[in-house]
Amino acid sequence: MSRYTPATDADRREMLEVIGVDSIEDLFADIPAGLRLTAPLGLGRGLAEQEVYDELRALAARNTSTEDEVSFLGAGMYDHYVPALVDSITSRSEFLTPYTPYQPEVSQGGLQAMFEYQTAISELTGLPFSNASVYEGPSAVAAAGYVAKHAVGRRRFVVSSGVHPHSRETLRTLAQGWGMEITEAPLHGGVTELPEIDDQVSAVIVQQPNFLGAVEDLETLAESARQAGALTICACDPLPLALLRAPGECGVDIAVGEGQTLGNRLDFGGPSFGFFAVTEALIRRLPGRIAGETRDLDGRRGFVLTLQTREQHIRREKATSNICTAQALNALAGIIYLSWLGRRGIVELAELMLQRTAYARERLTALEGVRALHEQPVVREFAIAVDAPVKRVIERCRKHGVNPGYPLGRDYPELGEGLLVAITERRTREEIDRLAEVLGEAVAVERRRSYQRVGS
Amino acid sequence: MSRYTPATDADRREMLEVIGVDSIEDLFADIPAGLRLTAPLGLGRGLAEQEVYDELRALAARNTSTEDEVSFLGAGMYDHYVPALVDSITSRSEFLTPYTPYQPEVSQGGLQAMFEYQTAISELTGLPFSNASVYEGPSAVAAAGYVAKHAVGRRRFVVSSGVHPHSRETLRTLAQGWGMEITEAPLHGGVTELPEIDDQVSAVIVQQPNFLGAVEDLETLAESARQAGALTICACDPLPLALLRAPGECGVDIAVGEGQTLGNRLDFGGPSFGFFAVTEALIRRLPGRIAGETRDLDGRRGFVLTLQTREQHIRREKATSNICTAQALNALAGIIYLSWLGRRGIVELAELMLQRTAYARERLTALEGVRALHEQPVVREFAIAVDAPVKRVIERCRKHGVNPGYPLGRDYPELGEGLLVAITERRTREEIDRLAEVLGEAVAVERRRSYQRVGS
Amino acid sequence: MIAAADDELTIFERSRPGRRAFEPPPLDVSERPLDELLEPRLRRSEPPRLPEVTEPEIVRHYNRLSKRNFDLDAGFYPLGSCTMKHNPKLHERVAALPGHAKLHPLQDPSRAQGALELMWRLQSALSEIAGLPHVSLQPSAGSHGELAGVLLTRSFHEDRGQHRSKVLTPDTAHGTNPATVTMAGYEVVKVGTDERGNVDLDDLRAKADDEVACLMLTNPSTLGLFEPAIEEIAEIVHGVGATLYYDGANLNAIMGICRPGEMGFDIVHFNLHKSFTQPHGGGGPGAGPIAVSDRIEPFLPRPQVVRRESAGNGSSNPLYDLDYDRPKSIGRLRGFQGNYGVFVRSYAYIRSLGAAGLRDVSEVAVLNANYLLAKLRQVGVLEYLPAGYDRLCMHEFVLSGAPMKQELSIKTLDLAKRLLDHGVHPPTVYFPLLVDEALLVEPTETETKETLDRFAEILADILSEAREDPEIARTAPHTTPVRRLDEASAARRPVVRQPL
Amino acid sequence: MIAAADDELTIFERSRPGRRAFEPPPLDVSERPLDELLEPRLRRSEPPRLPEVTEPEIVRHYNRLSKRNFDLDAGFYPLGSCTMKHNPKLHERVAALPGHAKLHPLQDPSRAQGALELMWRLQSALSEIAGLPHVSLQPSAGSHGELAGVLLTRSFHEDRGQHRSKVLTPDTAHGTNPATVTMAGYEVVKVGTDERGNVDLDDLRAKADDEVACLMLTNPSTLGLFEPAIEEIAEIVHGVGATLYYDGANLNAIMGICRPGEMGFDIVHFNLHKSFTQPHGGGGPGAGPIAVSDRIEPFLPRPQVVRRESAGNGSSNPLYDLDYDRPKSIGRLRGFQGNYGVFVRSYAYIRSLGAAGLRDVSEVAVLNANYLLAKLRQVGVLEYLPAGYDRLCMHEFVLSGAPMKQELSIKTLDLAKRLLDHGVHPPTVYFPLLVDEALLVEPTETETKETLDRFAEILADILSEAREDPEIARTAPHTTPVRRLDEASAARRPVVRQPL
Ligand SMILES: Cc1ncc(COP(=O)(O)O)c(C=O)c1O
Ligand SMILES: Cc1ncc(COP(=O)(O)O)c(C=O)c1O
Repeated sequence: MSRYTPATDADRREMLEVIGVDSIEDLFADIPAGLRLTAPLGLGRGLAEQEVYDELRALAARNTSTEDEVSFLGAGMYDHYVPALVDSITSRSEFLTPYTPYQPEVSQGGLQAMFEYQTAISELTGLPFSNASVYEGPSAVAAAGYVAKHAVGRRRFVVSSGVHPHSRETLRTLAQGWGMEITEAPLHGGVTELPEIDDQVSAVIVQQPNFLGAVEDLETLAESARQAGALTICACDPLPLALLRAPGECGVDIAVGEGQTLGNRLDFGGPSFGFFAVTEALIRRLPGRIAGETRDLDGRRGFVLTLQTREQHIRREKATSNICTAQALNALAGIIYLSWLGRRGIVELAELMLQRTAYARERLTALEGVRALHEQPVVREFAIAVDAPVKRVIERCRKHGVNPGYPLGRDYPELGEGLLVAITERRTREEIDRLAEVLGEAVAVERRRSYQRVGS
Repeated sequence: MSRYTPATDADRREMLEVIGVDSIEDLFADIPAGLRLTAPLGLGRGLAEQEVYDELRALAARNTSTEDEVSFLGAGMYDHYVPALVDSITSRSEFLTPYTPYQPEVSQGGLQAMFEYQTAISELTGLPFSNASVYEGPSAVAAAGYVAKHAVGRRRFVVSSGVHPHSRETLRTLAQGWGMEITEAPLHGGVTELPEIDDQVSAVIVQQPNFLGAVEDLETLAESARQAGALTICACDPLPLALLRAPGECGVDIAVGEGQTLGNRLDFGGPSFGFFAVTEALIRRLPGRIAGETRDLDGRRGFVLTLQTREQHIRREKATSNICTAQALNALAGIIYLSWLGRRGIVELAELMLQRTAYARERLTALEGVRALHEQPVVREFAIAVDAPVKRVIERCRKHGVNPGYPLGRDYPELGEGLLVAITERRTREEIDRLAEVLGEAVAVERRRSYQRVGS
Repeated sequence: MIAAADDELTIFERSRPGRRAFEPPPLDVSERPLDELLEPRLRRSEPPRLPEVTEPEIVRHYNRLSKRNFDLDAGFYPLGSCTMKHNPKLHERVAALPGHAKLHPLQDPSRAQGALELMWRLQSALSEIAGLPHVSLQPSAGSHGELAGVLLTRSFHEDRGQHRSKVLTPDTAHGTNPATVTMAGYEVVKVGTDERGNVDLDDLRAKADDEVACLMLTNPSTLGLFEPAIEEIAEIVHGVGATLYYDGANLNAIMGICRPGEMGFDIVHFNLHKSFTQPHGGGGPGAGPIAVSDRIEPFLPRPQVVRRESAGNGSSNPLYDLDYDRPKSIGRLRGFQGNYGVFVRSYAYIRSLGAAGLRDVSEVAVLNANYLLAKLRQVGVLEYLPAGYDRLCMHEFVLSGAPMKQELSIKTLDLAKRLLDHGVHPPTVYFPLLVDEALLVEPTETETKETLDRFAEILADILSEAREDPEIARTAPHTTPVRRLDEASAARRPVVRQPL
Repeated sequence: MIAAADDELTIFERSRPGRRAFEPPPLDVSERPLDELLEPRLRRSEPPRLPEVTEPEIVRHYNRLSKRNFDLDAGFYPLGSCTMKHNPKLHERVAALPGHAKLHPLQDPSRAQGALELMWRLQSALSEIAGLPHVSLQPSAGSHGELAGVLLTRSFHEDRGQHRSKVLTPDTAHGTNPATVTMAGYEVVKVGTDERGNVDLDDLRAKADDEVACLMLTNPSTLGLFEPAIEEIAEIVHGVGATLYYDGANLNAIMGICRPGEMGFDIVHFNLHKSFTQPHGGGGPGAGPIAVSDRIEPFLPRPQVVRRESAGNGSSNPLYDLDYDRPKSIGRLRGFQGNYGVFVRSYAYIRSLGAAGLRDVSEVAVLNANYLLAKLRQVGVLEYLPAGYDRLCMHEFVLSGAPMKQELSIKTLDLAKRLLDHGVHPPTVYFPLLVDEALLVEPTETETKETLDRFAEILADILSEAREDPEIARTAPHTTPVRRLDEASAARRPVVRQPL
């Protein structure tokens, strides 16, 4: 008996009688006696709802959220404003609680939303076919690799060092299973150096804008891949795509990306969703669910899960992917958010970021002891280096309630004391000015400290 | 054009054309030119959604909520735990956004919930007829007075001083309109002294438990009212009613009360709801909406607003009340909360409060310089007096994150440095112990201070 | 109790002994015998018979119930006089912030500065919109604001030694107006309406005497018409020393366009749940703040939110406070400070729109109403449902179903019920009383032109259907969870609770 | 694009140029020419053609769409293998707390101690439930957990210098199992099932050789049956040096009753969206943590949440941290640390229930399934829909629609569609593949006996209706927003986006 389990003692007695056994224990007769636990699990007593609430609130209070500091953290997930209507719609039990729409007649809501979502992703990426979502950005990159491996059948990927380190690592993990090799194309001046692509390459994988915030010359990269008979996979940040040439227009074959920025919470990294769009040639290799239009018996428009013969539940070991449960609710948030932004709004939002990012970049790189890590065009994020130990500089800024960004050291030790600074519509000029002020001071203090240390 | 107003410029042009006028201004031709504003209102520019959110969050941050301190404030509204399912259900647009159910065929959800609510209130109060809600507690007391005035027709109310000061004042305000006199029955030893009730009294009005937390001898009070031909009105706190004799059983004619504790937020005092239940004799004098059972054309059970001939939209100047919009959503929260508590749970909750209140009362009154203001039985709140300026004592406690309760000075100057301390299921023993500690210390410090002042 | 199908059981009918959704936190103090804490004589013999159900059952029960409601987020809801405009979702988010939602009403003002400042700013904004200098947020709804207003009028006159006995209301007035007058101890005197739908000035002049305490007026009126002679009306009323009361239910027509204060009104109530987007909740909550002129101000309800220019503690910040020291106040109208949760939403709305946005609201509300009226004319609906008054309307308009009744044998009620089958909420019906078989249509500004066009088409379709077969409308609705309900027998033998 | 009625338009079909829901905050820096910041060559020629709509239109559109979904809060949803148990509302509340929901994934661990501690505690709880000492929360769903598990197996063998080529899966396995095996670069070898529904031990023995890297097993199996010979199976598998993988989709049957660790499993995945109440969201999100034995631990994904006994900064509090220093790790499986929002909900669930509550969950899940099976026998349903295996089941059971198809001329699909007309979601159909015309029924523990009784009655009614007139079921559903949909033509000529 618990607040979630309705069977009363009387219910249990009656039910056992109908079954024809004496006790619930009898129902577990197939379990070898030696395997049955004799002591309760070490999980303690169940708590009242308010006790659980208090505990979870206490845990939350020990996290510094974007409401608790002025945060310039990005590097793959960004502090965007999620409009209230997203929560209001996605919290409706009709969207929140159903399973994958296996019975389309009672799932038109979810299926139509998927279809709308696919349309929006297709518009953003400039590619004709989108699936209904995959897990998240980095695993989408790996999943794209899997598609390319099968489509092209060669043994190597060339991956730009400008691709998110998590994506590169995830690809490496999964490629172990496929027996693929990976070579990295280094960055030069902030963007991917045009790599050598031989006839053993299945795909060239790049990111737009890349991890250092720089806008890549996608078209040139895709063209050289095409000439070598390889596919181009591009991981893209969807909001800058409001301004940037669409991957599809640039010759990209598979565009994937992290969907968090489209109406999803930060949630310490998940759940969000990954999007996945391809050229016509690749449609039957797409992983995951796809909603498609059709008609019912009366000729009315309706939507179904389509092209299911790609999938694990039909094709089993021959499936294009093993994915089953994906991120439908997060993708729903995505299409609601994109409808909220709208055709003009998404451009305005991107331009606001562009302008503020330019402003912030100018302000910060004008500081003593701060320099740009590259001069490439950027939309919403840029990389700088500080002339002092960056982690100490960060700590110092945080004492003033400002989190200046993501230190690049772990992922790009070659870049020295790098810092990746992200701007969204949430970061006002006033906050950027404050960042400049505290960062400038922090760098100055730390430089003095190290001079003193050197001096002493 | 705004985010909420869909008419585009093109729409406007087309619409004006169909109407046959040149401009929107023309539509306002009936407004005398001299009255038309020529300058914009002094309200500034409209803000983006995120700007409004930021502003409202900044305002919220300047309030100390029950999440920000350990609060023993009560005195009419209490810090109870509202289970998550209440929000989850009441935020559904089907409950949140419709008007009063004037079209019952598409309002069965709201109407059935009202019917269920009325059943629960009837059970709690022990009276057969409940309406669907009035504004809140104190105005419910006044509304009950209006019923009694009409039912009995005499010119005076006798009101116990144990009735919430806000209720007494609201009654006084409204009684101006009815030309009624009000006399107060003082408290003695914490409970209402049996008042003299002559043949000019329409109703005796008491509160259970009274403002000082004491359980009144309702039965004796009601009996003496009945003997004098007057009605008894009782304002009750619904959760203690799980343990206390039901007003209906005690001979009360009208039971009203504040519904905030039943699943509603504190919300700095509103919106909540007032409940209102009466004996059979008074049903046609009830104010406000009432849901009643009936059948549809096919004989299926359904619910409608009933006894509407009492109401303003039918009876106009002869209506039993002018109330129109009431507190349907808050009453819905009430019935959901009561279903959540359930028959056993409401008793367990009340008993938990009873035990913790007894513990707290014992702990506090054992402190140096603290004494009980009465020795009557209490359920969830009790009154003490401190031997030091109570406001200073409170301030001192709050420095330790504890809000010890409500000072009685404004409402009961005769009680000296009184403090009303409320306990709910949210206040643990640990928190009560902490209160005892900081209160004891605060009183000690303040006593020392005043001795010193006297001494100096 | 009538038996019901499984999916329509009440929560009480779902109860099974022993089930529970609430589990109490453990008792953490040493338990004392119940008899010692509460003598048996004070205790009830049996617990209240609340339902015994688990969380999944409650959730499913009320979710299913909710699906038996029509709501504004599901379709067009042109309920006249009710201003069923979109309720922005942001408002629910900000109202739920713990700093607002979990603020105790007796929190010391020094620790509720955000709430008090919000209230003060809302007061200022409402004052600006009404064109009257003082605001009290206390009343809980429109009719509560009316009661406040008439009691203010009473105090105002009494303060000047005058004991007047009558209050004037037009015959178009909403029911709450006359009901309020009675509750405030006055006699209702009805004023007529002329053939153009305006207050009959001659009748008004005839009835305005020095027994009259007040004229309560809705402007635009409940017919959706602006009183062109409002200045003259004010002169007549003030001429006999009475106050002029503005029922603000129809404020959505004139925000930023003109102001009751300049029209000569002394007292205005707002319906924050109409013009200012508090969701209606199936019958509340709302809030009915009032704005008043200087001469009424001394009598405003207590406490009043005030701004003191310095916090006094050496800081230069203003301090927001509750002022109880109002000797002439009519006193409290309710507990605590009013429906603060509603204030949060309405304040957010005003900030979202700003001056230009608010004016645009009213412009489009009036545009939409006039467009819909013109469109109904275009598609031939007005032939059977003529406009009550043949002129431009404000934010709503009234039609008469009398010709339809005569020529097509369906009543306004039938038309309304048939609309339900089309997924549209009917307009207000049989109000105002002045118009035979009335339909009062208020589209609001948040509806699209496409929706208005579709509504016009649906009305035209229903009328042509009725021309063929009036029985369909007469027995409508046909697709709702229940069919027409027997209201008469419900009132005759009221069953208002479940027998247990 | 097929034309649709007004209430079924897509959001793109509702778009009108110039409408907007988003209003940007004002540009507060001095504007620089676009060309200067981003050369035209890098820019797109035309903005993405997203819909142009206002907030009220979006809200109404998706609200209406939502009403075209069936959901768990609306009715019984006995979808076998999916554990459609009630999703407590508390979980949504706690997951939305800003300290959880607005925590950036790259927040420094020192400022995310609450989140890391929660993850650490969830790891410990899952470890306790599985009976295996180490947990990684990283995988995003069940099949992602499977992939992690088989990659762990690969690393485990390779670390020992072994290059095995095959993975065994029973013929009852869920499709994700063989699909995963392929993705991990192994060959699938199917193991048969005996006539009682258990793994065919002889077949297993025959196929278990030293090329076998792993046996993936679901226990209880997808037939809802517990493998009585599980210990022997483990012995065979371990005997050839392979690992034993536990597909945890059916964990709801055995929580607190027995543990995969003790059964001999090396690797277990959990579906937090099944046994641990993450709402399914119409197809995710979920999470698929894995628990492993000591010998597998070195290969776990990176980073791993660890607890360091002292924060080091003089404090005696433990410090929770992300450990990247795992040289043998298979590496990352995704971005960041996993689906934290899911962890919050599942952790809350485990805390709410505690040890006794969790065991009760499984007891009642199994009781409900066996009761429903017995009830179906009692009301005669099993005559046409016999149980796949005539024995006690665990938390779900499989029926065969073959006799029904032969005798009543309706297929399992028809029965499923007809159930929709009764407001019930059908069980899983045509899975497992082993049973002809299969129906897999999983009632879960959060359903009442009344609901189970009613479901049995409905099935009986549909069968007797089919005896009279099979056409009704064959053309069902009749009351849903759309009727049966043409899936074949959708796949033939896929239209997967709106032409604009
Ligand atoms: C014209 C008019 N006046 C007054 C009221 C009463 O307002 P409330 O329901 O807020 O009490 C209404 C409500 O419908 C109304 O339409
Ligand atoms: C037995 C079994 N294994 C694995 C899975 C895959 O789990 P997921 O959908 O979380 O990837 C499922 C899901 O239905 C399942 O039933």
